Amino acid sequence: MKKIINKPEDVVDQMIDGLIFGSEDLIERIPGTNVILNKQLSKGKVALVSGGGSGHEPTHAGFVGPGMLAAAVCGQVFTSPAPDQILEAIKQADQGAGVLLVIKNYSGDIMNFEMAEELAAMDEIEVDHIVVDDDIAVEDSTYTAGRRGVAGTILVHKIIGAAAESGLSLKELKALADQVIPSIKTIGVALSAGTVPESGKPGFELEDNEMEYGVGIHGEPGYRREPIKPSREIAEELTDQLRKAFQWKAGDCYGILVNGLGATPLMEQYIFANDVAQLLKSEQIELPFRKIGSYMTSLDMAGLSLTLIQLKDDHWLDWLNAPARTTAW
Amino acid sequence: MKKIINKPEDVVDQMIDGLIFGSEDLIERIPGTNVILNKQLSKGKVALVSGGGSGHEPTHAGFVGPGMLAAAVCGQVFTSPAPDQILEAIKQADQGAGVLLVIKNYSGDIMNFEMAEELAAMDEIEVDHIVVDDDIAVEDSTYTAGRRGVAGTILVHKIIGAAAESGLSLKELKALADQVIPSIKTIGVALSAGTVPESGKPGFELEDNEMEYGVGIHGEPGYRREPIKPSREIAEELTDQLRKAFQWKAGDCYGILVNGLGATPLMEQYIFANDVAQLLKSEQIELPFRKIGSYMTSLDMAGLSLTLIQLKDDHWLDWLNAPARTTAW
Amino acid sequence: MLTVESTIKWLNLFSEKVEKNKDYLSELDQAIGDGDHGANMARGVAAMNEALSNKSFDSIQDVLKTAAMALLSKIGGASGPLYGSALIAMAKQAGEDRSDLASIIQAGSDGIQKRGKAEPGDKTMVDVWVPVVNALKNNKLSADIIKKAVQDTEPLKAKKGRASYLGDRSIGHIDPGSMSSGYLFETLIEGDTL
Amino acid sequence: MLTVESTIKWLNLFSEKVEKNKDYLSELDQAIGDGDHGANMARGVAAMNEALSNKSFDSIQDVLKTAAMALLSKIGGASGPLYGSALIAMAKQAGEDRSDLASIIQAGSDGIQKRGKAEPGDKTMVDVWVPVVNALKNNKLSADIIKKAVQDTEPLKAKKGRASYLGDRSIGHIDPGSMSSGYLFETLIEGDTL
Ligand SMILES: Nc1ncnc2c1ncn2[C@@H]1O[C@H](COP(=O)(O)OP(=O)(O)O)[C@@H](O)[C@H]1O
Ligand SMILES: Nc1ncnc2c1ncn2[C@@H]1O[C@H](COP(=O)(O)OP(=O)(O)O)[C@@H](O)[C@H]1O
Ligand SMILES: [Mg+2]
Ligand SMILES: [Mg+2]
Ligand SMILES: [Mg+2]
Ligand SMILES: [Mg+2]
Repeated sequence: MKKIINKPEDVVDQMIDGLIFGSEDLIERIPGTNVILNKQLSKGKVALVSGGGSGHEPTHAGFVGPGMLAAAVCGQVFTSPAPDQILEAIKQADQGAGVLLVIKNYSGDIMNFEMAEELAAMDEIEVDHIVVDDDIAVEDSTYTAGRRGVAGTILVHKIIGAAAESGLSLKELKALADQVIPSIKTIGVALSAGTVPESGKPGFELEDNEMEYGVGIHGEPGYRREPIKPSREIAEELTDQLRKAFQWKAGDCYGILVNGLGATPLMEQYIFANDVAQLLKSEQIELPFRKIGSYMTSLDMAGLSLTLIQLKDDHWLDWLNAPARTTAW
Repeated sequence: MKKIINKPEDVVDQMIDGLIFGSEDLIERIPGTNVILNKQLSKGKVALVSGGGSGHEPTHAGFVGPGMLAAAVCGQVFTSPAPDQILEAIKQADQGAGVLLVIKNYSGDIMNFEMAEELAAMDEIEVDHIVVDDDIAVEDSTYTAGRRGVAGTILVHKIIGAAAESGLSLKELKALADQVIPSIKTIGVALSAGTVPESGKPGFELEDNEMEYGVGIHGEPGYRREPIKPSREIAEELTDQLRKAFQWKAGDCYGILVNGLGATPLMEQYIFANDVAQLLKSEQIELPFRKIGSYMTSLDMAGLSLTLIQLKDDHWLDWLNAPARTTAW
Repeated sequence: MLTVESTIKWLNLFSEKVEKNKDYLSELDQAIGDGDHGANMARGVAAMNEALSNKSFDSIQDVLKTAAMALLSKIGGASGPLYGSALIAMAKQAGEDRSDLASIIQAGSDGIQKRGKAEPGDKTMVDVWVPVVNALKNNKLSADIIKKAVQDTEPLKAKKGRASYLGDRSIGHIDPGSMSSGYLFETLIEGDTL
Repeated sequence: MLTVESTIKWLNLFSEKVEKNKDYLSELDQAIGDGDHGANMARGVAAMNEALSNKSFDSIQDVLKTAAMALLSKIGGASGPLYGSALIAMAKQAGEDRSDLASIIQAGSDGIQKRGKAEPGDKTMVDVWVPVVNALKNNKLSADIIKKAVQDTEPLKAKKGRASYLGDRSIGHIDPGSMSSGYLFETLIEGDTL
């Protein structure tokens, strides 16, 4: 493992301090916690709180700020934060209109956030939660943990964050999320695994010429390994999966997010985006919202993911385009 | 080489299309060229044009837009663009107040941009140029090519771009740059080399536990190789070099840029930034401007660079903080 | 019998065992999860030990609640709320009926199932807690029964937790949370708390 | 003697040689530069060949200017403007004094020095152009002289171009731009243009 870090057990703590150092005008750390708080909370509006294991930077802390998250809770690397930290975030984020928790669909996150929600209810703070499960690489099933939450989460932060800023109530936001979340689907490909600092070894091994479709953002296994293909063919595979999942037709309107997984530079992300753009153009899909960059990473994993959101309502596009002052949007 | 690309000879062309696809509201490609043009040029104001070899994304094209560059010229990977492309950028960027070329100090770039400048002069366009040479890893000498231009270039884009937007003349901008550029110094460290797609091999080899101080953004050799150290010690080494170069004293006022070189994720950049912040705090250096992210990369090189700019004039800070609408700032 | 002292002793022994076997727990988790179960549990029991040594207690409930809060706030991940919920439920039960170990462990098991919604056979720690409760009720908990319960998770296909993403590939590996729960009950025996 | 035909033939032979040796040129550049000199030159001569075959010419000046513009716009990097400047200067000179090869090459050499500010001994292509000009003036240019000039760059320490970043480590390698310039003059001889 070659990383610019100090002690592996200190990475989250020191990373948070570095992030705050870079964005002191926007965010602060709640002392004694791993919670990042928006410095300009909107009085009387619903506060959005998210979080999860670290290692996905800039997610989630990079999206704290006016127009997106009120607070983000940073767990250890790839490990959900504990309820007491989440409770602290809820308490400090609440501006009297209640708190909405944005949870990525992992058993650990769900349980920790739900416990925090129960604790907050005892403190008479109005709290509800939404669960993002956009990764279509895993078969959906009520008998299992279901689909994982991945890069699409940042679109949820943006849309629900802007809607909250516009004054929607907790109930309205929850209803909105129930529409938005099923409209977001993501599928990724990995060229190499990320390395958790405390483990020191890559999460999985790929041969020098191999890639794996459908790998999760914690290195969860994907659906197929094969020799690396040209960008155009990777774009075809991922687009095929999304077409199957969405069943789109010519003229449909989508937003697109091409997301780098950590070690893949912008050059490759742009080339891949260009290939996807051509494929979707040939199918006459409208793409009025587009975003390219490393937003939901998996430490130093090489690879990228493709997210589409079907824009079923004009408001969604407005909210995606609404101003937000955060470190990373 | 494992990269998400198509044919190596097409990477620049396709990357440009992908970039434009993602930012069609801001920028366009001059047809038949590798020039990216700001869609909202400011009439009557000096136009800033930069460029160089590709592989440093988001530099330079990501900084085209109101408040920064009027145009960027993309050469082949690590290869300066040719004069005809630069000339085209100059012609289309000029809004009647002349064009200022921002050149990184490499023989190839200097010669190509100077030839374009000569050609533009024949077309009676007022053109001048400034040369950024912020990399203190290389001994400065008038008998050699001198210091290389690296990450500090984006601070030049920002300050001079904002100053141009505020209405300064070509002469005034050139005089400003003569003050600003010597106030910017950068030093980097590499953990692994980037791979030029057409060559297919990493630009240099480092052992599994090695790093190299002072490597250039094209993999130019640095000043020392040693076993990888903790972030804190790397921060000490780079800060020592900058202290020697600046000879600062307590109370001095600087802007800071921690820059990832391509494959190093934000987590490590934040941890390193935190270490540098503590060191500079202990020396009572004021840091009113701070930026952390992968802005001047070297393909998929792992490592980072540290840039400081001494803020000798309050205007500089205002210009750094002035609004800019670009893909990457 | 559970007393304040024996409960603390039990939890201390559990901590030691987790600390000693943390690499093995992570190894098990590397195979079918994300490889952090050992680190998570070690972080948790270290905090628990500290909390238990910094205070004096006058009830089992008090001990269990203190342990619960430490585990809950320091393990994180999936096992944090599960062990936390188990010990909170056990503390509640101990307040009502402090002498009956079987009903206390039963409460813990119920707490885990309520939190995690896993059924026996889903290849989770539930597959250790449930047989242990049954054995306790019949007064025949033994190291062998615990070992067997842990071992029996090997052929199962995971339906809950991270391992469930693997589908059939989760078959053939011991469930890490079952192993750490196994340690909890082994130390119950080793500490003569039965 | 330079005629329209012999000049085109010369440049075609040069293209072939560059294309055939492009990997070697890049290898030389990998050692002390950035490894792209072969790719740069190959891109340039391909464009030059195309430009030369798409047009008919009625003067040497015309040929050289067309070649110059192709090289200038397609090589890029450091060698693009250098070869471009050389051929532009040669075209100008050919307009004035088209028969004297020595004065034409001299103009090219001056063009390179004006553009790149390198002196003989700086370990650049200048170290081939200057001795070639001298030999031409004395009417004794030979393959050996060219070979020697290229080879003589090996022990030099680079003062200009990318190799200069290496300092002493640039010693012991042939300069890639000198090698490609060597090809230019070798093909001058091979094409019987002298
Ligand atoms: N829903 C659940 N119900 C019961 N136990 C579970 C559940 N989900 C996970 N577990 C247990 O948690 C263990 C994994 O814990 P750990 O590795 O610490 O957390 P994470 O999976 O978040 O990394 C599994 O081996 C399993 O025994
Ligand atoms: N200032 C200069 N004057 C003359 N020749 C130069 C100069 N700088 C570089 N060169 C020549 O250019 C060659 C390198 O060309 P090339 O690799 O194509 O460009 P780059 O260095 O931009 O990658 C060197 O080997 C050297 O001969
Ligand atoms: Mg985990
Ligand atoms: Mg080059
Ligand atoms: Mg785990
Ligand atoms: Mg070169």
